[in-house]
Amino acid sequence: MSTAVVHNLWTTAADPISKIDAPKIEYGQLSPTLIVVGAAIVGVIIEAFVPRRSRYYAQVFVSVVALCAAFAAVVALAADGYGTTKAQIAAMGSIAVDGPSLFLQGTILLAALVGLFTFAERRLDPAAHGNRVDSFAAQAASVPGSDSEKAAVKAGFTTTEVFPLLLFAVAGMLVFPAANDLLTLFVALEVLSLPLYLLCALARRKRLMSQEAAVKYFLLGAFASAFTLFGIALLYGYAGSVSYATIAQVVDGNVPRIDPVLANTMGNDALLLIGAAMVTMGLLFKVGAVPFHMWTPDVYQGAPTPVTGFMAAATKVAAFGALLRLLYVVLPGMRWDWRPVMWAVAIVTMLVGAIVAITQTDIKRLLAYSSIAHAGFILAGVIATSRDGVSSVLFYLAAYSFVTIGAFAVVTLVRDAGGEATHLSKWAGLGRRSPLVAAVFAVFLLAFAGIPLTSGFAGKFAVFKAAAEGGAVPLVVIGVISSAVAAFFYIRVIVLMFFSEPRPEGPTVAVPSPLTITAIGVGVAVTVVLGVAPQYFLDLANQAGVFVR
Amino acid sequence: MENLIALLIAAPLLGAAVLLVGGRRLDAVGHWIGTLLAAVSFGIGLVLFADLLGRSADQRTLTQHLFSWIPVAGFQADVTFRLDQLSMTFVLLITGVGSLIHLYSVGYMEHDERRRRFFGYLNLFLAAMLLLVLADNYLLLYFGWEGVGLASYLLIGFWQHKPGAATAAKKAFLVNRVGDMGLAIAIMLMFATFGTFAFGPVFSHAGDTSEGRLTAIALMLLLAACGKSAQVPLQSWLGDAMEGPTPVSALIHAATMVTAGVYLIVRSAAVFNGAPSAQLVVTVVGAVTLLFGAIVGCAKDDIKKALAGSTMSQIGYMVLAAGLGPIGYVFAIMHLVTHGFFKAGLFLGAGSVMHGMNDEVDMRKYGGLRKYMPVTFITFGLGYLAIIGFPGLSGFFSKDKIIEAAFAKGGTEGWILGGAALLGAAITAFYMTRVMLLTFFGEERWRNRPTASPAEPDVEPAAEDRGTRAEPHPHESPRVMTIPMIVLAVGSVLGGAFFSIGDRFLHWLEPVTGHSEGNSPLSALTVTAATMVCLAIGVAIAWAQYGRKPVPVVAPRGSLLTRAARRDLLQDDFNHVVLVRGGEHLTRSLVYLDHTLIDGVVNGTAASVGGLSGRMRRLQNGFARSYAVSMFGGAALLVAATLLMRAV
Amino acid sequence: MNPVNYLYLAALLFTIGATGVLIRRNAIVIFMCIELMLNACNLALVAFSRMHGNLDGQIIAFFTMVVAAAEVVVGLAIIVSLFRSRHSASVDDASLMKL
Amino acid sequence: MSFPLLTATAVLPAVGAIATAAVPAARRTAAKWLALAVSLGTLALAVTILVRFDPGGARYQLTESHSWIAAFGVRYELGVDGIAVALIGLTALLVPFVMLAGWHDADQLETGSRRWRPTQGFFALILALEAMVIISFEATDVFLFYIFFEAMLIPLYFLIGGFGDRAHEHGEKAASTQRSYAAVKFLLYNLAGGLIMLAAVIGLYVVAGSFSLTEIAQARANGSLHMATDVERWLFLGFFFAFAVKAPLWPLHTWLPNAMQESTAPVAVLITAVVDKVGTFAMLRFCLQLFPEASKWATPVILVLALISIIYGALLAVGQRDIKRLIAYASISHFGFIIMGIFAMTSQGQSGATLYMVNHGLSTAVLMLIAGFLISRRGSRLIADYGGVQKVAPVLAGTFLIGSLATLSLPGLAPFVSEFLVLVGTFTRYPAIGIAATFGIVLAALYSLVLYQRTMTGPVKKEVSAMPDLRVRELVVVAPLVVLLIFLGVYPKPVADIVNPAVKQTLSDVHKTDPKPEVEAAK
Repeated sequence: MSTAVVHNLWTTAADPISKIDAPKIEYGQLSPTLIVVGAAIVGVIIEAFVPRRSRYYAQVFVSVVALCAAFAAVVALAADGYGTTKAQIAAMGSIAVDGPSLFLQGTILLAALVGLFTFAERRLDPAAHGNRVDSFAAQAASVPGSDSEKAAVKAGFTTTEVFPLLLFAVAGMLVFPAANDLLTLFVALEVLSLPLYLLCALARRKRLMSQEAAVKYFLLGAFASAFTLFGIALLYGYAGSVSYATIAQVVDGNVPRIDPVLANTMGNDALLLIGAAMVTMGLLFKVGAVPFHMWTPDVYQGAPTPVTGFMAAATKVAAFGALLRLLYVVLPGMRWDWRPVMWAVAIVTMLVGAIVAITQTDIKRLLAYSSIAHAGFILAGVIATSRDGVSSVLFYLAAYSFVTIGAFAVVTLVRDAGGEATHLSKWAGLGRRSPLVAAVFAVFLLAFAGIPLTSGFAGKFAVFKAAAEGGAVPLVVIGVISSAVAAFFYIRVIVLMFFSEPRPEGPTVAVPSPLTITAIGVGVAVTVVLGVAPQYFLDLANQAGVFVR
Repeated sequence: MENLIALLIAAPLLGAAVLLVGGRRLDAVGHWIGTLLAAVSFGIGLVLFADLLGRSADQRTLTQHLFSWIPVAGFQADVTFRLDQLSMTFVLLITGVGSLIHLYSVGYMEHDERRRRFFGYLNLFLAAMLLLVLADNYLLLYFGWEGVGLASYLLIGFWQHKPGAATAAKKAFLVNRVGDMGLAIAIMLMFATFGTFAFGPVFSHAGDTSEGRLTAIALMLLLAACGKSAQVPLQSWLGDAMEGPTPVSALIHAATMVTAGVYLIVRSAAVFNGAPSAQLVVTVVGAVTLLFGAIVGCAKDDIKKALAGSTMSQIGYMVLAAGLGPIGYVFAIMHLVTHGFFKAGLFLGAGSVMHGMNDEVDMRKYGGLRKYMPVTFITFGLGYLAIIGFPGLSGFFSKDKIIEAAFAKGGTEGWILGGAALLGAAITAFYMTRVMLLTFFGEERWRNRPTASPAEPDVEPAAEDRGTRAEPHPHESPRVMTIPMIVLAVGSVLGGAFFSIGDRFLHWLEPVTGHSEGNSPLSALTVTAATMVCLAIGVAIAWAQYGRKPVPVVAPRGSLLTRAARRDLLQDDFNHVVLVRGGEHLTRSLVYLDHTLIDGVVNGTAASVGGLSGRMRRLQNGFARSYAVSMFGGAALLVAATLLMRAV
Repeated sequence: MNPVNYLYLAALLFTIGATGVLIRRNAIVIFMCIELMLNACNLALVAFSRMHGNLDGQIIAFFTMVVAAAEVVVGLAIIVSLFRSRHSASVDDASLMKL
Repeated sequence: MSFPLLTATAVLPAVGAIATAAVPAARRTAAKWLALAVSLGTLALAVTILVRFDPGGARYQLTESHSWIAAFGVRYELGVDGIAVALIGLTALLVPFVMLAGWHDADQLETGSRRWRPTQGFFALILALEAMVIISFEATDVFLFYIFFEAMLIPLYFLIGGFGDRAHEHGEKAASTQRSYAAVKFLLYNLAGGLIMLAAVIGLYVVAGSFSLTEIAQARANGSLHMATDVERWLFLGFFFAFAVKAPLWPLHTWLPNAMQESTAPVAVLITAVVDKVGTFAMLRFCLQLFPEASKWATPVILVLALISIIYGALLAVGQRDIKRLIAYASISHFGFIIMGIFAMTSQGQSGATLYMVNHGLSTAVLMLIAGFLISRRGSRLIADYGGVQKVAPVLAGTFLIGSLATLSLPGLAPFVSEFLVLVGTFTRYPAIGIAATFGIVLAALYSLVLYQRTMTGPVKKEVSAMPDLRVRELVVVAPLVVLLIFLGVYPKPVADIVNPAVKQTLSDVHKTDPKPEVEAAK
């Protein structure tokens, strides 16, 4: 080829221009994210400069303040009408500030706050050498069982880096459902994933399992995000843009001016379909839908329980938010293509999650599978492709996340010599030894099972109703059947706790600090309130049920 | 005057309530309370009777409405009583005989610590029986019907510590339930047909419906009658019912309750008249039963069982008569009343004998008792003459009329039925003579015999009697027991004549049941003569067999028929094998099925889901790379599916 | 040259990377395969960017590199710590949790 | 806005439950008395409802209606018709007796620990159950009903699984495992039924756009709401399945024997006498009113199933060796009668069925509670372990006999009235089935009397020779029920008058009229 052509190759794009106009950023509308990110950076600085003994307090303080402030900002925005009337696209079209994103951001922030409390809990483990310790490794770098580790423990080190990590993850999660172009989506995905990979590796007890969980999560996560990225590339190739709005237009086929290249790529559906499928796959991986679920049990089991709780709750919320936006904003034009596929995924997810859970013997794995089943239920709502569908999913996510955190918080309380006693056999007769804890856990289990008067039932009813109205009656029937199956193993745990004789060498129930108590209390409160009087929150979700284009 | 009717029932009901709820503090006087209230009821009955007599024949139906029992749209069951000649007859019989037997029981049950309860049950029975005969609609009748069933259940099983008694009681109730089922279905049919089951409308509309319907109703009523009156095929319970105290056998299983079936048929005359084929069935049942009972009666060595057989047979006569329609209704009731007298008398006599013989029931261990218990001997003897129909005594009149009526049916049926009735008369004469001879004549077979007594364990818990079982000291029963026997004896002697002279009874009852003279091929005289001949033959054979030659204490093996008859003509064995055993097998296999099949299906599904879970669980093998494989495959599937969707 | 060829190449690289992830045991190698997949994506992006004549794709490519770098930081940290405690970088050895 | 009587009747026991649960461990006797007082208060309120209810008046009375979950179109709508009033009365009446009967049932579980308070739990759970049952009788909003229909499983589940008979033939370990098996079986059966119903409930909403029973029934009546035939049938099946599990109808019955066998007598009474009635009640109120056509379509099959239940249950009762199992199968037979009466679609049948619900509640209560007293004395549930009790404990035996006689529905005792009405009502429309069902009364006599004979009569067994007769507390429990049995057997008019209008309404909903008597029809 001629030099001119070569020259063109890298100059065409850049015509000479006189001045660069700065991008217009609506800082106010992005404030929640910005606050959290800022706080995270502050946290890093604290790690660098604040003396070790006071880091913990500083970090907890900063994180709490940041999360509360961010939540306040979300509320302010919502109150200001950004959720409904003034919903718009900010930051040069890369962030959508609308009902769903605000609702989900609020949920994520609250979940993160509650999760943070469990992170900060220091009463459960016996004090090592007079130092209160939390459930994270004294020094992640030191080899398990090595002298350095012992030294670290003796010195009373604690990994206070978890707090900034948490905040970074939260920042990613805040952006994820709000992302309005594929690039932001991808970046947000990585920003929320990478800190989680690390957090998984930081357990104080059972470190080998923890590290294994981290590796699995990391490798599979990276693998998935590679797929996502390739999908993004293909979508970009198809539409010539990464902005949701543009892609949607191209998909619908109503583009203002069509240049020949675009016309060419537009003609090529394979790009669109494969690309959409791959991006969706990346999101399905995050929500833990079958067949991309296999990381879930292992990671849930291996990760430090507070992290598991936080991850199970917040990640699902963020990921479903992103999924909703992708399907409702970008791909509504091709829903006849993706709905059947999603049907299949939802059905398989519900059934596999429910059935495999029956034979689990570890409480954390059990909850992992239950979370898979729930992902299936939520997908049923996603498929509805109606405003009700959106709002039902939003409500379900809110209800589910608090139950989850609460449940895992309870798991952290039941301990024996080796740390948390997660094997089910050890839970036998817990109801006799400490009725209150058992009762609370029973409440959570009943909520998972979707028994009326718990938030679980309201949510399940909402999504099934939406699905049925969307014409997915068979889906509802299968959902009902699988929840009958699922009910079995929740009940099994209750039987174990209340009706079987306690073991003499059974676990003890640690007396937690107000932090965990708050976490659990919030969980119970939300479960009951959303179960008995869900009206207000349903309205909220309903108002928030509209995406901005 | 009508308002007195309720009191008839109220009195004994009150007694039952007081005695059963009252508790031990009434033990001392309980029996007198019971007797008194029975007598009160009888008194009221007499008053009402006098009142009825005072009215003209068509004014003799009194009704009393108490309250609405079951009010549901279209279904009106009221508690209304109807007192007419028919029910009046029964009222007098029930309360009269009832009072006497109450009195008798005072003596008979003297040593029983639960005597108060016994009288409570007796009063309960009286109340229920009166309700039965006074009810103005079939549902209320059903109430009384099951009520007497309950009373008989309680009284048969009164000595509950005897397993035999408890079983017999249960058997009686169950067999009766089968009959009750018939009554229930009959009532349903009536409701579906007439929209009501009150006597008045049903009888008046009986003509409006098809004969088929009437036949169905009639047959169902017959089924009920068979159950209550121990007619073939539902007769099996009566023999076992003799486990109960003898007064019970006298009152319930001879005089009153067992005749309720006859009452039902006669009461439902309007229905039966409209269903000739059903009537034929009734007559057949009656004829068969009267022979069946008689044959069984011949073979039994247990005095009460022998009498039970005879009861069966006598009721057979009544049913036969009732089946004949207007020709026979009156005589059925007449025989019912006379039978009430003499059979009750006979049972009381038997009770008195047992009382004197330490409750020995085997007649082969009696003999020559006439000089030890003269009163019993005479009253029993009179009853005996009455039942075999000795000229002049009550049985003579009533039974003779029935035989005449049977012939009067006319045609071959007439001959067959009449023949059966005659044959029955002969057999009756035989087995009653046998009873008489074995008990009161011949050598005293109860002397110096070994202790081993095949009889039931003693009925009275008083243990000291048992010791002296070896050598009984026959003695006359106390006054309180003999008086009722005497009264009943008088009744059985004079009753028939009193009723028949100038057809008193006929005119009394006719307005209710209606009556028609059949056209008998034989003159009344011929029939009577024939009856006398049969009677003589029966007595003669019996005398030849038991009067002249000594009777072995241990029963000889006997002919095939005898052995069959001893076992109720194998009818019980049939029940046992077919119903009891079969039922047991059925239920056992059902229990098994319920567990394996129905439960199994459910548990099976659960298990299979569990198995599936276990297998799917193994896919989670812990290797990151296999997870990646599933992801990769999943992604491939996703892409393929999406493309496919667009393709199709 | 037809720009589609670049896409074929990208797809090829992506597949190679994916296959590597599936068949190799060593965590580091798996990780490198993932990097390869990311770069395949970059290639595709740049190619498309050129086709459409706008810079978005190329910008994303830069972002991808940064993200990849970040992943390397995190990933290596985790893998190394695993290696130190197990003295093996084989992902198949790390299978405490299963079923 | 008048005083919300219906709400109060449900809320009082609910609050009482919380209060009882809150009583400190040391004061467990106080907890018992508190619970008893609350249940009596509830009874008083129920009586008030009975008084305020006007049989001739509007269909649903004392109605309350508040917005609840607008997003689901769910309203908090209460209202009672005659049927509901009768059943609320039954529930409120039985609970105090049940409590008295189970006065000491939880004591054995006391470990003396400060946190573990089984007694408080036992009584609180009973009250909670009562609250939920009552509100499900009152609800005229399908969703509201569904919620409590499901929720009542939870307290009952803990009652079954947590509190068992003091003694067991295979020892305590086996007992606890069998108990939890029974509890889980109970819960899964009913949960499965409930979830199927959930699908139907959602479907109903999609079709009708409302959960209000009155609205939907009205819309169906005036034709403004049309349901496609197959849709209606599917929805009907969804509802009916749940109710048939609860009722229970053959072949969905197998949970009942286990549940009743393993739970203590009072709880067993709550199961059959109260909770299962919700199932039959719901058939009458929801299946027939919401899906009249489908109900008629399904009638033949349901009648046959009911017939099977009657005969099958009775036969299995005969074959049982365990007193409580026997009573359980007897109940299955009786529920067959109830369901048959409901679907015979005649006024006799349905009035009979409703009366049957009440009467069966009373008779089972008597029989089961006395059986419980018996079992607690001897420490065995096996019939074979008893004999001659009548001799040592005449009062116990006498009342037990009355209970048995009620079970075989002897005239003069309440169940007879209802059973005969059901039979007649069925016979007038389906003669064959009516006749076949009458065999049930023979079998009933068989199992009742066999039970009585084997346990109470015959020679006195050594183990029972020292058995005490009914104590005062127990007499206080049994006597009133027995009196009520007799009274309602002789004079059922009061209940019948309350029930009849409601039945008339229901029949008009399904457009059915009683068949004319043959004589009139001929004219």
